[in-house]
Amino acid sequence: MSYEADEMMSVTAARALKDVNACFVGIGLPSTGANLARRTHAPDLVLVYEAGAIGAKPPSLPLSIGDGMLGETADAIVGVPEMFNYWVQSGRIDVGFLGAAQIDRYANINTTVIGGDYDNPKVRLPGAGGAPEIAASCGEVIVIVRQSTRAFVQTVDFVTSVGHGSGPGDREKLGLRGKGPTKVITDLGILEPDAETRELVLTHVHPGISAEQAQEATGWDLKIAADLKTTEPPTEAELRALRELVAA
Amino acid sequence: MSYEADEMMSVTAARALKDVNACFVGIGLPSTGANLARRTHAPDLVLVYEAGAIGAKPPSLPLSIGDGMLGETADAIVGVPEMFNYWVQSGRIDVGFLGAAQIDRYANINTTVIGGDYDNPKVRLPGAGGAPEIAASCGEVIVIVRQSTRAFVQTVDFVTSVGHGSGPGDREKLGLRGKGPTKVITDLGILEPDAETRELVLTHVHPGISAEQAQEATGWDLKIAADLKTTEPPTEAELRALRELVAA
Amino acid sequence: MRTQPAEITSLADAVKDLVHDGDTVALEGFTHLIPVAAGQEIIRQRKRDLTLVRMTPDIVYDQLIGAGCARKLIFSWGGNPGVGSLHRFREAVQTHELEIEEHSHAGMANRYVAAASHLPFAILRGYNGTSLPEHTDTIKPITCPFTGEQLTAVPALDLDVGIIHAQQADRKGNVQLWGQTGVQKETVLGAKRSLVTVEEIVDELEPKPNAVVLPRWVVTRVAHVPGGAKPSYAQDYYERDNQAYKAWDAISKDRERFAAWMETL
Amino acid sequence: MRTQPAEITSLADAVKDLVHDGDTVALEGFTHLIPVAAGQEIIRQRKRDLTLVRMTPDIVYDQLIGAGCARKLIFSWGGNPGVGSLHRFREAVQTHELEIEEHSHAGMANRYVAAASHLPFAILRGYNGTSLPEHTDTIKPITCPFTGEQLTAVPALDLDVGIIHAQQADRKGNVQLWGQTGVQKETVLGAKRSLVTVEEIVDELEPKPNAVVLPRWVVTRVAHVPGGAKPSYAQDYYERDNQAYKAWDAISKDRERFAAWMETL
Repeated sequence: MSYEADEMMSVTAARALKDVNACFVGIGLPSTGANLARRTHAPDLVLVYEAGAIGAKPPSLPLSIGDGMLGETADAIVGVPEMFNYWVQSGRIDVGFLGAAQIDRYANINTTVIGGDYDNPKVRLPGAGGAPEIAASCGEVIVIVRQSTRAFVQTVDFVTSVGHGSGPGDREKLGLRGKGPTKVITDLGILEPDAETRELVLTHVHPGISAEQAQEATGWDLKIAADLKTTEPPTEAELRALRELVAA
Repeated sequence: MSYEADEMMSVTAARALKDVNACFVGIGLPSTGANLARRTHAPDLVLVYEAGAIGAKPPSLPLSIGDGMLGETADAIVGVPEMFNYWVQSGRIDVGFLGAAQIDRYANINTTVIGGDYDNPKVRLPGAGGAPEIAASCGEVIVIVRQSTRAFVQTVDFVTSVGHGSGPGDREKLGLRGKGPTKVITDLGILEPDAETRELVLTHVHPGISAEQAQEATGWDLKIAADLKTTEPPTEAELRALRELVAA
Repeated sequence: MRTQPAEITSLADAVKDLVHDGDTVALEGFTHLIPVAAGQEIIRQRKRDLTLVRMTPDIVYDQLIGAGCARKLIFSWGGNPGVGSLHRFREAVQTHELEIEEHSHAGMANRYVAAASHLPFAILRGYNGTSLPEHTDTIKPITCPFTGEQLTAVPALDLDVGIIHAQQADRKGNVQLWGQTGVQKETVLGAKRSLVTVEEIVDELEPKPNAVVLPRWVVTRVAHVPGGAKPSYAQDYYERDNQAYKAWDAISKDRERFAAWMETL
Repeated sequence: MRTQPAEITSLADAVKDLVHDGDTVALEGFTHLIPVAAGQEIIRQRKRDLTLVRMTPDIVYDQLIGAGCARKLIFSWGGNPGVGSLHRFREAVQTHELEIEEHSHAGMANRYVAAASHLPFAILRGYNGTSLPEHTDTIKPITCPFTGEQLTAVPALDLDVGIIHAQQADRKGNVQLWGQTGVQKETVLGAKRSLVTVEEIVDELEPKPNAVVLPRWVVTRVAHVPGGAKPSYAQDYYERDNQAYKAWDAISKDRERFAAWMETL
């Protein structure tokens, strides 16, 4: 069965939710990946949406994080202050998904301003939302972002959400309690932080993608894992479930 | 119609709730007084009980502040942290009722320990409960306490809830935002703080009580208002409503 | 302070009486129950120099900004949810027509909590390591007096007016909203004056799961505005009109189309 | 941390597995839904050296203290509500058998909130001018970094075990309680391990007004204990047995009667 790059990303995101209890989901690819996991290998996965739904079981992909179907199918609904204080900050959520406009080699994320400076940006982006605290407090973070030299930059123009700071020990020094980004899933492959240096290393390429392609799409000298693997292509069952979900 | 001293106190408490929107109620005489006010001159009075009921309309006197009838008849139920943070501390409640084991001339209140010292008290009392914050933040405080030299003391053994501190300006200095005690209702009469000195002054005696009796029941040199008044005895309507309430 | 029960008036009267030029005004609703009609009434009444507050400024804030009502925006995520950018907001920031004070959601939520609690500030684990504290004065470090840990303090929002949309009020002005209720309670309790627009005025509020009830004496005005949250959701009344969100992108992108849209308001 | 869903076990097994000598244990329920049966199981299992936490220690805490389970009590109001004193508590304090750490309700409530939020402390307007800070180390001043105002800080409660009683759980261990729900959510979310005793185990939890829902993955154990809050209330199950509260006064007052009562447990 043939498939699109976005489908490979969604399937990879879904597969990353093995042995996970609760994950914090935004709209877009993270929501698709998390809902796909619930419909395939992780029927008990607890989806948490920042507008207040805990344990949402949406019958189709929600249009926004406050979609009625999330609240109506949730185990519990809480207010937004409680969501951030009792549920995110407390470290109760195993995995948080984040997107990025820019990301650097330590998986620090920018979703605030691009170019110029903060007061005179070339492009003003939406800003932080819940990302800084998700990045700080969730058990681990999975970043989903299309790989390009525009997005994968030497230095982010603004640190909206902290990844691994400037290397080993930084998260601990900053008092950030979660593990930070453990996977960056792109349309080309998967990057994971090196256990020692915390720098992102290409550990997987998707079928048909070469390590060189990934390097070319990266604004720094991308390290390649010695045992670089090729991602398993989406199975028929995965693709069928994904397409049903998207069409619903 | 003849009546008991407690009935005079309850009726006096009820009458004090003129033009009041919301009052914070404990169990005992304050609850009786506030519920009597609701059944007589103040049908829209909002009763707030610390276990979470806002706008309770109990059909009879509740046995405890968490009585089911309070929640079941309330306009809203909130959790205890929200009650203290959003409703009491915010100064939204016009009147708070407090009792006292000891009270001094500045209406400072002790409900913690009597005699000896804190570590070796002669009598260990229940303690603060919600009283310190009620005393600090409600628009004003009405104290209900039977008058005796044991209760009306020169100096309280422990300041559980601040009245007027040691005189003018003290509440402001301490950052206490409510007016503090504006009335002390006893079985003998009513004491009110002097506008200048903040010291309690006997402003009313109940029918049949003399100023001397009140002075004798007070552990300091009790000041008497120049225009000392006699409380209106309970009307038949008040007594009937009160007795119906207590019997319900 | 002897509080008064809410008055039920028209939306136009409520906005006229409660919102003054120069005020700090929050219109809240976290993708659900957004008080769109109230925001558009503010535009119609040509209020100026407002400090607008909202965690997720979306299309009605883009409209308020484009219409020139705002001097400043206090926010944590400014976008067209599920669609993309807010072009009026983006342009106003890039041309310095709009001052901004930028936070994260957790920071903003706690600023509302502090306001509702009448505390001057709130604490959270947040912002450490991000660039936000360099650019936002209202983020400061604070040390735990027991453990010595360094946390972050944010000040209470100082709201003149809090505006929300709810499903129901009763004839006395008691309000009930349900479903995902965001920071709406804090918006009303944290503001000096408040306005609640409602889908329906009923004889009696029937208790509901996941409901927030605001007794009439904490609400200043109630206005009956059916459809007042469109094109966003009002649970049990209507769904989100996703087409309207998508259509806004083109209108907002083009100054002339935006001006023409303003004429239709 | 990969969390596990709640296990449903007997009360005896749950107490045996979760409560260890020396633990800090909160049993909460603000006059409604008091986990009395769980407290009495702790007595039966002769747990020792506990730091007991509760805003309103009442008769089950008097029993725990009288039975010698507690080394220390952290509390804000210790009495027999509507009746008078707790004589075992009173005697233990007066004879120094029990260490106390004393707060106000607002302070305790905020200490629970800090625990549930995994913050080291909470702030409030409170205690200023009272004698409490002279005797309680866990009350400290803190200055607002924005306004300079002096407020009060209290540390998070550091709970090993949080125990509550609820009306219902489903067969998976999701819990629902309703009516006046006090600080029960914070007690569970603020503790390392938690136990919820329930009136009833149902196939499906039906959403209710004023309900707190605790998903099974934040609860360690659920035990089916009908009547587990008696003699206190469980809304929609039973009323308070006021006679039992009154009768306790005489039992508690007299050491021998108390010892005889212990035998019946």
